Amino acid sequence: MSTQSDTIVDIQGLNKWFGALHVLKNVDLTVGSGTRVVVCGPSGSGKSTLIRCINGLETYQQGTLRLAGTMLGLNARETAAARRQTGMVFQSFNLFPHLTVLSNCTLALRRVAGRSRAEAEDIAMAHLEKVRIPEKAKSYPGQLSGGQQQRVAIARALCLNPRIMLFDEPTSALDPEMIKEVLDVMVALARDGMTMVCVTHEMGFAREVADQVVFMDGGCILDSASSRDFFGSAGHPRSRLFLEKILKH
Amino acid sequence: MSTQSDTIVDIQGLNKWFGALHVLKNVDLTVGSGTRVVVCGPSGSGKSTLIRCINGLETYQQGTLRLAGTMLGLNARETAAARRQTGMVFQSFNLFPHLTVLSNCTLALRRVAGRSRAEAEDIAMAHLEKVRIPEKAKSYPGQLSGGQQQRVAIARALCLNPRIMLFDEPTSALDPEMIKEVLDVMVALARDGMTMVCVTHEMGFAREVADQVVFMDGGCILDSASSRDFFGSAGHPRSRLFLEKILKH
Amino acid sequence: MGFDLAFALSSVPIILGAVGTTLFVALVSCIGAAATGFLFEMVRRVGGIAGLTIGFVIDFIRSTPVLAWLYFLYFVLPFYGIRLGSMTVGVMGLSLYYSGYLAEVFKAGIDAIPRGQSEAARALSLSRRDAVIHVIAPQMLRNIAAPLGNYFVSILKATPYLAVLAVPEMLGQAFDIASETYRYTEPLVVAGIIFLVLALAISHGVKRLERRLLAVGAR
Amino acid sequence: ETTKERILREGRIVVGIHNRSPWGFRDDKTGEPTGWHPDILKAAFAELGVTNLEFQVTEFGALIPGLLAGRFDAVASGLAITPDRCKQVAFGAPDLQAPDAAIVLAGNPKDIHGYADIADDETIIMGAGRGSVVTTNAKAAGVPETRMLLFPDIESNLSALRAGRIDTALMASPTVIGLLAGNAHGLERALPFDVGQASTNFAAIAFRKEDVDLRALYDEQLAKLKGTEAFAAIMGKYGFGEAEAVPPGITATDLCNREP
Amino acid sequence: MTLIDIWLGILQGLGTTAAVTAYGLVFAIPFALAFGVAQYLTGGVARLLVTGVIEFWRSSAVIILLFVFYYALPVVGITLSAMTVSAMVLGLNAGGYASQAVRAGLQALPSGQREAGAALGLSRPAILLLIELPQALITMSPTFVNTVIQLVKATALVSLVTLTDMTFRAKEIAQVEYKPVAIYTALLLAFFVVCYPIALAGRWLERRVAAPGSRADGI
Ligand SMILES: Nc1ncnc2c1ncn2[C@@H]1O[C@H](COP(=O)(O)OP(=O)(O)OP(=O)(O)O)[C@@H](O)[C@H]1O
Ligand SMILES: Nc1ncnc2c1ncn2[C@@H]1O[C@H](COP(=O)(O)OP(=O)(O)OP(=O)(O)O)[C@@H](O)[C@H]1O
Ligand SMILES: [Mg+2]
Ligand SMILES: [Mg+2]
Repeated sequence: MSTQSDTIVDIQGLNKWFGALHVLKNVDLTVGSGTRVVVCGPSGSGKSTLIRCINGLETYQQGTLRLAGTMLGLNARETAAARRQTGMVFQSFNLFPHLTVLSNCTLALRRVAGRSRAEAEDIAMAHLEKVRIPEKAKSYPGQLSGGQQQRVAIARALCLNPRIMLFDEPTSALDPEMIKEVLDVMVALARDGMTMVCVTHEMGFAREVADQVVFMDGGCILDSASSRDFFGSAGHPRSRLFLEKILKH
Repeated sequence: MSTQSDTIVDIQGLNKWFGALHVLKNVDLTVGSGTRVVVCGPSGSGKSTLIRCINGLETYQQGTLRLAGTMLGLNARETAAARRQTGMVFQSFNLFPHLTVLSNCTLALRRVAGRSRAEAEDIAMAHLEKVRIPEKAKSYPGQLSGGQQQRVAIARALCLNPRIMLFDEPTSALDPEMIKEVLDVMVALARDGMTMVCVTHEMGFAREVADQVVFMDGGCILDSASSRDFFGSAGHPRSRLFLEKILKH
Repeated sequence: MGFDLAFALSSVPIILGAVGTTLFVALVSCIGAAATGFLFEMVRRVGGIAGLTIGFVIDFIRSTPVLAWLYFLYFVLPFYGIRLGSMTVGVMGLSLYYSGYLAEVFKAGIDAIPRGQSEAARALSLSRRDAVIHVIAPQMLRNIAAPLGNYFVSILKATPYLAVLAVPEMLGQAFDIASETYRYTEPLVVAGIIFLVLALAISHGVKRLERRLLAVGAR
Repeated sequence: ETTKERILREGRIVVGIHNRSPWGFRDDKTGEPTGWHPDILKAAFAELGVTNLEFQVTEFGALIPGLLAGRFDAVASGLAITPDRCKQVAFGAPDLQAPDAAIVLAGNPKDIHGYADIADDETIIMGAGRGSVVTTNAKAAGVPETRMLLFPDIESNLSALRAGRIDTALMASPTVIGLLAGNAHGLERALPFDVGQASTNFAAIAFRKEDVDLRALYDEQLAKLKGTEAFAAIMGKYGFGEAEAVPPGITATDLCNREP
Repeated sequence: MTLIDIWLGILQGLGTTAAVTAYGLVFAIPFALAFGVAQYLTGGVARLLVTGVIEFWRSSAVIILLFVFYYALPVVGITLSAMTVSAMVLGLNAGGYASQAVRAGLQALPSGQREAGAALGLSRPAILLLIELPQALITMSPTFVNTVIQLVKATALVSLVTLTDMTFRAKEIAQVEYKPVAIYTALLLAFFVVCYPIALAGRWLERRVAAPGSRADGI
């Protein structure tokens, strides 16, 4: 849909340890503007760690990680500025339970982007409409279903107008019926040309929107292929086995 | 596989309220010995409540519920005796974190069935082997993966030699790769002729082993059909819509 | 020495006269202890030398009795040229002493907040200060309303210790009446009942507050 | 069996003290309770075979309640005889005269020589024991309450004096003598000290009101003891002299009926 | 006397402090368990009664209870030894606090634990004893340790009822040896050496309790 004109994420030889545990091993990954990347792999393979490195929630020990041209981790102020280019959506939504849906969305706009209350609310409402939930603006997260909460989380992340959206298993804490409503919103985002890195095991979604599928195991990227190649017969035997298991049942 | 010779669960006109909330409405359900019933439906439809009534974890206000011939809820001692005929597996495993895997399994054998320690351990080990996890007998639940924990929970329920196994979304808290290892154990149980009532949205599993599929919404059973009919084109429009949503993505 | 009800009643107004001092000291100490405790906890969370030092200070405070602190602040500091009024020392002593405990309460309250909350705040690029004010503190407050209330009651019950600093608080008044008349039981029972009523009132207020805090956005 | 009979039978009496030198305290070297009143009591009862004095050490405020509750048979800890106290307990014959006295920092920097000096100088803060007789006397002499700090015990008074929180601590003269005999370096008694209109206090051992016989026995023994070598020796041991001796003719009954 | 001498002198009161603490625990632990469990299990009027008893011990001022139990009760014919009164009043006060920890610990367990026990056919007492209490006690153990520290420090009050504890020793020494700086510093240190190891043990337990697999993360 959009061209891969410029690179938003550029990871080279990334290595990360938790104490003695080597969780990311020589990871290379580039994400161009407008690209959709799906990351999958067994539990504990380092998917979350990778995506959290991209927006600076985790530090790393070796390699380089450039976000929109800025090296992350060198300078606290630059890292913070670069992080504002990203929007993150977590598995467990992580909405602020003591704030209304609207306040969840306006908090960063007012505190970080320095918008006035009225401006912030206008922007937030626009995004809540985009995720089709404007009528819940005055509700608290606890009063929403899981699917609704996750859509609010997406709206909240969109408010700061990020250049790239990061999703960490956004549907895996949801009831089966609600998964679809969240995936629909994500598909719509992808169609609008949003750059995305998404950890998910929803292979239907991956097949539909992913430009590139990355398979991780034991901290390594074992496979990195176009969606067509990945779901075709090519690739690493470990990723074939994994695909079989999760597609079979 | 086995004949529906005698009835294990017999529910007639069951009604249940939580305060003002009417959560089960005129529910009728019979489960014959050796039958596998899968219950599905949207969140909040009353699936868990129904299955919890069957083993007496919840009381009800109207109707009759017979378990292996005993009316539940009339008499505390009879209810307790009838409940021993059931084995329950929860979504969140609910293993006892302060006990080893083996002690989790032997606890009820020793306290309820009055077995000696040696006897209880023999029985427990046999069932741990059945779920292919005997080597973890001395581990604590916190040291196991989710799939392993759920298999232990199944072994624990099997130890008391129940006539019917009740499953409440046994795989929905699991990582995608682990779902298969638990479903495999459940399929094996079904093949052995165990009577089962299983709340799940794993439609592949339902198609493979269910004799009967029950669809609930808003506290009512809307559809109750053989697996073939349910996945065919027949049935209630609401259950068609539901199936579409959860099969689509 | 039976219980003389008429005498007990006659002592009520005098003892109630000191209720203002007691409540004032308790209130200011609660605020002081909460503020200091929160600061301590924040420094401890940052870690490093400052964090370790404050961690030790918290444990030191928790390992010593409040009375010893009051003696120390009141009678020892002047030798180093720091002479504070008895009310000031009293409030300072109680604040400092209970700040050690409240730091622990705040710690538990913050630890109980799912980690995702602070990560979400970081992911939204909120500064540490904004995250603490707008995300962490409000949720911490919901977690700790009950233990916080317990410590407020404790602070109230600790005000009698200030008698050693010549602060005219309630129990001191009761002892004054007692030593003037040599009837101890009545004034002490009266003071005891007033303390109990105040303590229960605080507990009740905290329970209501807790319910209101929890009601916000409850499922 | 009355308390007196029990004491004579067992040869044992339980005595309450509040750990105050020189009145009744534990000697830190021997660990044994000692002091003016315990010594008097010991001497008075010794020839009756009551040699076992069992001491209970408590706070000053708990002395009378403890006596009334039957926790002790007698309080031998420097109680002064006052009409109010007489309503609660029965005092034995007075054994020591205790005029108000003042302790000041060495050199008496504020030049304090009487209640009038304290009342007149706005800058002087006075310390005293909570509920002690000196506070009443000071108030009567015109010292405003705003310039009085009341502490629960003597240590606090001395600590406050040392710490400069008060300029003088007022207490009974035997207490002052006892304190200065110890290690109270840097402090001295303000001499002379004019108490003005204030009447002198007299200390005595207290009993329960119902133990009339016990008190009578004690009075009898004390009368015999007074004037003996032994009595003089005890006086000398604590540094008391003529100023502290009780003039003849003063009785507990008189003191109890004195106008407050 | 040097600081060390004073300090050793104060430590002579350690025996009493230790005895009151140990004997106090004999009251505190059963009370905390029995009443914490009772408050968890009961409802309605019974729960009000249980709560009333807990609140009485928890919310009353300890110093007043000590006084009343030691000096007022003998008047109505109940004479308890000083040690018993101290242990009972301080113990039940601490027990009142700890009972809240027990109740909170039980309530905090996921209801799935109780249900899993019921589904296995275990009786209610068996579930309580074999499943709920062991887990609650593990999570609550740091709180219990803190209660012990509080008990140690509360012994500073028992001189009111004729016992010679560390604080009283400090005052005794203060009359022979006039050195406030040394004495109050030594008093702080004396409590510190007794309580700090307990506090460290508590921290260690806290880390253990929060150890493998038991930490809930995220939702
Ligand atoms: N904060 C941490 N401290 C120590 N080890 C950690 C930490 N976070 C993650 N790990 C470990 O790092 C490894 C990778 O974790 P990560 O969360 O990235 O895996 P994942 O692929 O996201 O798995 P999942 O599918 O279960 O979410 C795991 O072995 C995990 O236990
Ligand atoms: N203990 C309870 N008290 C009050 N309401 C309850 C209670 N348990 C369940 N409910 C309500 O009863 C209804 C049915 O709940 P139930 O748990 O049976 O649904 P379910 O079909 O199992 O849903 P899910 O797929 O989310 O598990 C829901 O509206 C729920 O909120
Ligand atoms: Mg992950
Ligand atoms: Mg359910």
